[in-house]
Amino acid sequence: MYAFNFLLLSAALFSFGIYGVIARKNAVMVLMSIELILNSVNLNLVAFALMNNSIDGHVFALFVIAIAAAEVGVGLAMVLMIYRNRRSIALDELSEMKG
Amino acid sequence: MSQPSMLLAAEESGHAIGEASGWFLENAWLIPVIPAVAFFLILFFGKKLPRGGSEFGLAAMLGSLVIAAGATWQWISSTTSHYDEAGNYEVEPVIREIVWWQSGPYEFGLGQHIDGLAIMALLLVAFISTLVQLYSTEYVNGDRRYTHYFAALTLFSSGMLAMVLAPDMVQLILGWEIMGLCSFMLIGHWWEEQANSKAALKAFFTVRVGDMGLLVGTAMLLAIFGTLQISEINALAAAGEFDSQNMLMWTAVALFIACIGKSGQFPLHTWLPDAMAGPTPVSSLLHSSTMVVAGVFLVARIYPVFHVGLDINAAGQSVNLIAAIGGITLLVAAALAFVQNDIKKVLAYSTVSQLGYMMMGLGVGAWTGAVFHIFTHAFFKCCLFLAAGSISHTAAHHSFDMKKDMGGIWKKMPVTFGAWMVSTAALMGIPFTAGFFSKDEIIDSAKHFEYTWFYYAGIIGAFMTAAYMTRATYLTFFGKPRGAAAHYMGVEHDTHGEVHEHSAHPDEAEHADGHIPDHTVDAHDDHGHDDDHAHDGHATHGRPLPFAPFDSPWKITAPLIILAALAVGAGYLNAPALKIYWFEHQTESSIGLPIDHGDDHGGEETEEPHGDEEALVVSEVAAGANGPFASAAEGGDHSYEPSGPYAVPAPPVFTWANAAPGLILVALGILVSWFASLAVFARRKNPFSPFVGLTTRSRPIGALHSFLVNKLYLDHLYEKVIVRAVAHPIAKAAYWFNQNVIDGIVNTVGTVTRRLGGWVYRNIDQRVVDGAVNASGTAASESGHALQPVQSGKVNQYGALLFGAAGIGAILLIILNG
Amino acid sequence: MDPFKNNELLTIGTFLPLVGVVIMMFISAAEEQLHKMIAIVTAGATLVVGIITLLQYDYDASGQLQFVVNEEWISVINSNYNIGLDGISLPLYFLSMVVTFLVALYTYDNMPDAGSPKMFLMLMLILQVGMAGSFIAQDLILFFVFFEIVLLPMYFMIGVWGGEDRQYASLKFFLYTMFGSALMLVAFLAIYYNTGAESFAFQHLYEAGAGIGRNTQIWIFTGMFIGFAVKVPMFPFHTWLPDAHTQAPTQGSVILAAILLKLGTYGFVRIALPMLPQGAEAWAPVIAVLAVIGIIYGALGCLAQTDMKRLIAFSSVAHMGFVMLGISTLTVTGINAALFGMVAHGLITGMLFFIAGSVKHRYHTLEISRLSGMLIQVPKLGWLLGFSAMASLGLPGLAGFWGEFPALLASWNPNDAILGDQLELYRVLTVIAALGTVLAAAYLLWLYQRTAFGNPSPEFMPEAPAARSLSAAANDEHHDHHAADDIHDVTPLEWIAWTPFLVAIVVFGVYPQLMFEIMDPAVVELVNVIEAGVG
Amino acid sequence: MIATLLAQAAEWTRPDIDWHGIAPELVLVVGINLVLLIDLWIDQSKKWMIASLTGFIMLGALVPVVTLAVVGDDVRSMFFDRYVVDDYALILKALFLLVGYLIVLMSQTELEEGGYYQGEYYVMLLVSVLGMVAMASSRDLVSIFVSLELLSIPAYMMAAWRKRDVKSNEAGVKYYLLGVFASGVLLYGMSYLYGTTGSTKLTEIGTALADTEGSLLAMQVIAVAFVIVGFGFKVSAVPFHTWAPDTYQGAPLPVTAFLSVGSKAAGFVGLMSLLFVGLYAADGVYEPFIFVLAALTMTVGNVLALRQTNIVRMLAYSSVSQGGFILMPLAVIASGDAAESALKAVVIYLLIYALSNLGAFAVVMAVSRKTKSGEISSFGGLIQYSPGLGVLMTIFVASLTGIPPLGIWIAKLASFRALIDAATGIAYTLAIIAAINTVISAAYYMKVLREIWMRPVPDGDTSEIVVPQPIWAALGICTVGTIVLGLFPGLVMRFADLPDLTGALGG
Repeated sequence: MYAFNFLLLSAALFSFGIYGVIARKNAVMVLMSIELILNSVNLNLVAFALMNNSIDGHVFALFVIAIAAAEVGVGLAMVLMIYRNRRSIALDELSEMKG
Repeated sequence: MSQPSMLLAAEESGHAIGEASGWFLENAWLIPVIPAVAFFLILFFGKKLPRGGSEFGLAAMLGSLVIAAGATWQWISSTTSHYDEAGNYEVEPVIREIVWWQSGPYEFGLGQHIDGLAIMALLLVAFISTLVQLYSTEYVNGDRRYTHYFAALTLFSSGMLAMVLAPDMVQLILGWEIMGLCSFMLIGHWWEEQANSKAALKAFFTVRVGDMGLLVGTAMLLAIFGTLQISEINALAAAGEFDSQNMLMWTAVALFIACIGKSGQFPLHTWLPDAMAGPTPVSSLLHSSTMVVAGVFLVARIYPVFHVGLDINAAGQSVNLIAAIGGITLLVAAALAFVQNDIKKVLAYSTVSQLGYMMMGLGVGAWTGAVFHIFTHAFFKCCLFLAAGSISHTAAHHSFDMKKDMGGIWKKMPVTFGAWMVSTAALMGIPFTAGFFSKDEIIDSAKHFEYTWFYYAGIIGAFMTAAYMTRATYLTFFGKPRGAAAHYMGVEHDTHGEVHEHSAHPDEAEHADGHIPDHTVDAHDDHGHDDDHAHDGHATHGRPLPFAPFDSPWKITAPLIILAALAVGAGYLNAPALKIYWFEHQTESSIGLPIDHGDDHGGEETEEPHGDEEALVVSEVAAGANGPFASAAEGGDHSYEPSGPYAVPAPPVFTWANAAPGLILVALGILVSWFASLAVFARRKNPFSPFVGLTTRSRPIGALHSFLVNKLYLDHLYEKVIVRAVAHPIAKAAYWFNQNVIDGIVNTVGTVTRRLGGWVYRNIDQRVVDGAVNASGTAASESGHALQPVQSGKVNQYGALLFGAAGIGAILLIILNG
Repeated sequence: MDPFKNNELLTIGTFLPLVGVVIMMFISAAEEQLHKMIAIVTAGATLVVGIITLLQYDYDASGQLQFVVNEEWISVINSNYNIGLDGISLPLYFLSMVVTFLVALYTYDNMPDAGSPKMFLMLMLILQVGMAGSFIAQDLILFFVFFEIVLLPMYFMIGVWGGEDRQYASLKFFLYTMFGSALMLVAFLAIYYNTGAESFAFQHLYEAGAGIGRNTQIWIFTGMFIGFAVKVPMFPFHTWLPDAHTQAPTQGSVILAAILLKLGTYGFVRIALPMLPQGAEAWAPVIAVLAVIGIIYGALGCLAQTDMKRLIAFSSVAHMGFVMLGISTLTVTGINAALFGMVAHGLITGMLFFIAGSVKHRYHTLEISRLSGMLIQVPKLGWLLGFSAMASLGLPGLAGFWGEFPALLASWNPNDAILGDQLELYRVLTVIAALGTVLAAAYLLWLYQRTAFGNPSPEFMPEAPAARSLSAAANDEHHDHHAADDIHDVTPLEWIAWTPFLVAIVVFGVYPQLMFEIMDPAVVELVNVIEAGVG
Repeated sequence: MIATLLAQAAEWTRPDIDWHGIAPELVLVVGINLVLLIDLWIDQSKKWMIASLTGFIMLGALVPVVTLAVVGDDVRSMFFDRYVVDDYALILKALFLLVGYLIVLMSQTELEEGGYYQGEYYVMLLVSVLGMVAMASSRDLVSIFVSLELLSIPAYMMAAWRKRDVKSNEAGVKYYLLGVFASGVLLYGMSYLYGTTGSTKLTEIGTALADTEGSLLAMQVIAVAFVIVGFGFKVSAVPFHTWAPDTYQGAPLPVTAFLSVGSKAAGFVGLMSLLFVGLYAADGVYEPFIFVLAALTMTVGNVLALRQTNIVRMLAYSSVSQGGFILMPLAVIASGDAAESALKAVVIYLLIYALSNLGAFAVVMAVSRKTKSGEISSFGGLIQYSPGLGVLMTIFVASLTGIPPLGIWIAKLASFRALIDAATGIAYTLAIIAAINTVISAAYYMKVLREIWMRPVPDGDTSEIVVPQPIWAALGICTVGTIVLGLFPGLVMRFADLPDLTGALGG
């Protein structure tokens, strides 16, 4: 039941993240929500690593953190780019292409 | 199904069955091949030749005729030398075949099956074709499709000859359909006129409807007998080697439907009069003497199938399909012949009527009579048509209207007239002409084999035949020349005569014109000639006196003379009245059934113990007979004679007493009609007579005049009683019925089918079937359209969709795996 | 049999057209005459190979496969380059070569309006590869490949060089056929799997297919049925045909009618029936019913048409109905009839389409109501139309009869070992089908009457209307003087292209044994396979 | 301290690295650095050399792949079976490198003329290809994830490469956000997978799942489902496809081509490794799930493609629908005898699809150079003024339609075969759905051909299109590949004919 609490927390984080991605129109907020999701994964991984008593989870979490950093770097660059072009980072305005 | 071959069995047993042989018999297959080759020669080289290809046609027909004659001679010598003690001329047919097509267990042959019937038909067809071609070289001379005409004519002969010597049902169908094609081509020879092409189409369709029966019937034969070889079919049917009498009955019915169509039997006869749109030689060859008897020939060819299938001559049978159709046809057609003004139509209905005789003859078991009637009828009817053509060609400006363009020409055309009279006599059945011997045997057999109704039909038909032919003869040759004939005769033509006549006598006017609503075959043959010189250019004929020639040129008259001679002479090949049975003996082995000489009531002998239930009994007999037959065949001691439970009764012995009622009626018919014609037509044609004028103005005086002029007593009897009260309304009604109901049905079927086609196409095909196809396309596209909003372009919604699907999927999968 | 003969001939004959295609690819499109010549030479060379094949063929062993080649191809699915020729294939294989050659010849003078003979002829040659290959393939996958190769060229032929509504028609043709072949492919794979996934070879599947359970067989047969029935086409899958035929250029129509439709029926005979005998047993009555519906329905459809070409197209539905009726009897006679009918229909309907094309070329319309008096204006063409119409309605003595009549014979006597309990059904169907022969006469002769008979309609008179009297029309020689406009009689090139068709129609009509002799032993073998599989 | 460290270092044995085995990756890594460095020093006017260099690097990496294949006696496995070089990996590596090379060819002119950041672009391309090449060998959740991100992150940037173009921006952002979101979901699934099986190694996961004997935990179900969703995004399976049309349309054409082929293929490779090795026993989860996905993907992709007027967008949907066909055999890998044929089917499909689709994109690029339009109608009359391109486009489109003997037919055949091998009702149903979808797809493919062959030139400009040499080269490779593989699929099917993947790894 020790790990269970972590899992619950992580699930909650995950859900918040999902909600943020779906509901937020601001690109930065969405980025942050995605970070939430990734962190819920990290939490999971670490918790499971403890539970399984293996190191794999930790290693995995490290990779995730590193990659998340890279992703956020790219993401912020993109947000900046659309801001420059459109003077807005509202996602629902980004619907030039559809159908 | 492997069946013991009857022929094989017969061959092994050997005795009493002769070998017919000789070069001509062995090579009789050349007879249709020669004209077939000629057809292609005409087609490819005809136009380049000085005589437009007719030389090929004529030469080919002569060649065929020579071989046919040779074959006939050799056949006769064979039969004569194999006349056995029992009184039968049993000669094995000469069958030679090559494999025409094979299909698994079946092999179908192409070749020849020569026996008495085939020999008769071959000779007949080759002979008449030759004459008609000769005649045609003059008759259609200058026609713009002269070459095509001869090509078609030659192909026709080839088809007919191929049919009559068919060893196999398939070859028979081949010939049968080629004839149909040629019929189509020749009826529609002058296709510029829509009426002609319509007549051609109608002929083809109507016959084709019947041909369904032929195709299906043939399939049924294959089902029943496992072979389509005619000799085997006949042998097996005669021997009762089949499983189901019922099936055989339906087979006979199906095949007979084809015969109804081809031979113009009621109710599919309506195409034949319309077919008179073709050139006259065509009418004389195809639509009177040869092609239309194909149906009769088919029945005769595989007579055992019909005889057994329809229980002909079974004890107590008083009617059967063939006899009934034949009987109805002969009466109806004779009545219709009575009201025609077109000479060719009179002859066409007469042909239908005579075909009815033949069918009736086959239906009552008078095989020999019927076949012999094919033979004799061909000569005299062909002769009549050619005579009509001769008149039209030479004297009547290519018109065939007896009332408008003929009359009084006997003096100027003695040869034509003579031929006509001889042939008419034969057609009526005047004693000692060919028609008498053949027709009388049919009528006599009907009585003798207790088909009483058909006996009456036969003699009434004889009366009617006599009557309408007398009328036609009168109108054509006697009286005052009218129209074109007057021109020809050099008599000043009273152009107002007919009009005057019509207005003065409404009844007669109605009689004359009112019944011919369709002018489809108001045919003037001169469509086919180049207008510029149709008349002026032909120095030989068509000019007014004093340049008009004495009768037609020799190419026309020679065939007439020959045919007229045969119209009398042919009868003596089989004249029971004179104890001549030669024709019968030559052909009787072709019946395919044994002839029961012992008892006149054929079949009764074997069926007597079983009482009167017909079909059931016969099938029982058939079943019972299978055993002994099979063993006999295996034992090898089997001979042709007692080969089964079925037999055809021998023709009745001729007595003048039996013939008398018919003859009396014929005489009566001639007399009544002659006087009636005089009364109806001649008197009114004669404006010089003050009495006639009087009668037209004043009834009482007219009546008095009638009584005074003694002979007119009969006229009035005829006119008032027979024509006005009986014959006229009946014939009128019959004609109305014919044109509106029967022909109406035929035409309506066509129209309805066409409409149905349109309806099905528009509603079913385009809306439903194709609609479904197109709808599925539209549905796909529309569903795409419906899905497009999902692709909204908004990232959040995409995300929602993504995770929504993931979540729902996960939940469902948990449930699924739970 | 020397090895060279056995191994190379079919492959050369099939793929030779590709040589022409490659050569043409490197020649500028502007060299139109050169392209035409290359195409004719290539098709001619192919035909020569075909004739050599005919000469080397061992007619005494027509029941066996000859010229067999069996090379490894797609080994992972055990599909081989397995080809061979027997009596069932030979006539169709050769026919495809003849037709392509003659069509190429015809194209020399009658290039469709859209131009670009390079593309057109290349497509035609590719088409020929597919057609010939389909008939020699002895492996399901190989068959499928060839079967599908014909699709695109035909799509383009219709869509580029076709009539006014060509784009719709071509798409419909394409999609419909795709639909059929997709299901067919599934069925092929199902057979393969259900026989132990050992081989796609026909011979193997003939033996192994019978071992599949009855229900499975029926299901697999369903897939094949749809695939082949679309191609045939059978009612109710026929609606692409009238559109495709009507819109296709003459060459396309001819090839479509003469060969392409036969792929479907050939598939039934060669693949569906012997591999799935029990499926065939279950499906045969259904096929028979649909075939007969097709006969009547096609005929009714014809009666409703106002366009000559569309009428001929619809008549194909009826004629293929007879072919399918023959097949559905599962008898030697029926299948023989079907095979004969395939060739006959190819020749006759091909000829009719040629004529329709020539009429279109001259009159610029195919509206039946506007055409009249062809026999006066273009007498030879008119006669040829009459001849072909007669052949088409099944006149004995011409080839069409041998497809119809034996089919009727067979359907009255269906294979009693297999369809014994369906006898009544088949017999009723026979009678209805016989009615179809009458209707065939009706629509064809009606067509003929309206177009060929009578006097030419004034709109096509080169001179003032009515100026041409009957007397002027009386002599055929005079017609040539009015060639001021397009209306002229059959040209020499047309004669050259058509004569083989005409001769074949007559020769096979007069002496059908020429073909039955070749087909019969093979069909007997085939029916043995079916019967063994059911029994 | 140092001593202990040294002692430990001495104790630590380096994992046995098969240098030959990872030579392709090494070549790429070296190449990436090389390009980066050269790009720094090279003059702007000589940037074209970068493209050539990148091309050579791709081909250079292909050399060890070929040598590995030639030597190819047994499976090379590294890092405790977490990184495996077998025939399956080799053929896919070859595919990715070939795709990379083709993309280089296609990009060259586009980038030069557009004046984009050439050096960086090629680095990104190389990195992404490296990710793909690594993906082919990855047999561990971590390495799979890293490979995935390695190939994705550069791709995000490439999609937005035309940074002044709002469409390109939009394409990049959408792709990025959804991509990362999907990665999150994937990772969440992976974390559960790791948690419930105790290992990140696929073989061990496989063993652990097999031990459950079908009665999976709910968490495991969620894990499997989420993992599939993550890859479903990558392969643009409906309903995770939504990014694809928008991104494809907005991104520069070479990038679109790269995404539709390379990235998709990599997604499939990862998914296959997971399914065959790791999740094989969880067939109760993935079979129905993939069944639904496959059916939806091909159908929705097709019907939406029917409505498109923009050629790239249509190709995007076409690519979605093709993804459905590729996915199809994976729905039955645990049924009947389908496993092996499914694997083969997917591999062969990926290969041939890559060639045909790249070819189609190359033609679109060539044509749009002249017409400056992405509408399907701009292809009107192509066959008249540029018959070569017209015929090539016909070949590619026909191949995509599945007409023998052009490439994809054999792939479709293989897919169908896998379904039939499964011999279950569900498999047959899917086969029928696929068959019908083949027809629907033909409808819009034919629309393109109709424009090319049957319609008039829209603007009447019939001057011939000048096609740059690199694009010709790309077209040539694609054409030859499409035709040759269609006729002799055995050439590559041999490589997919592997028990290696499952067998050697105990899956």
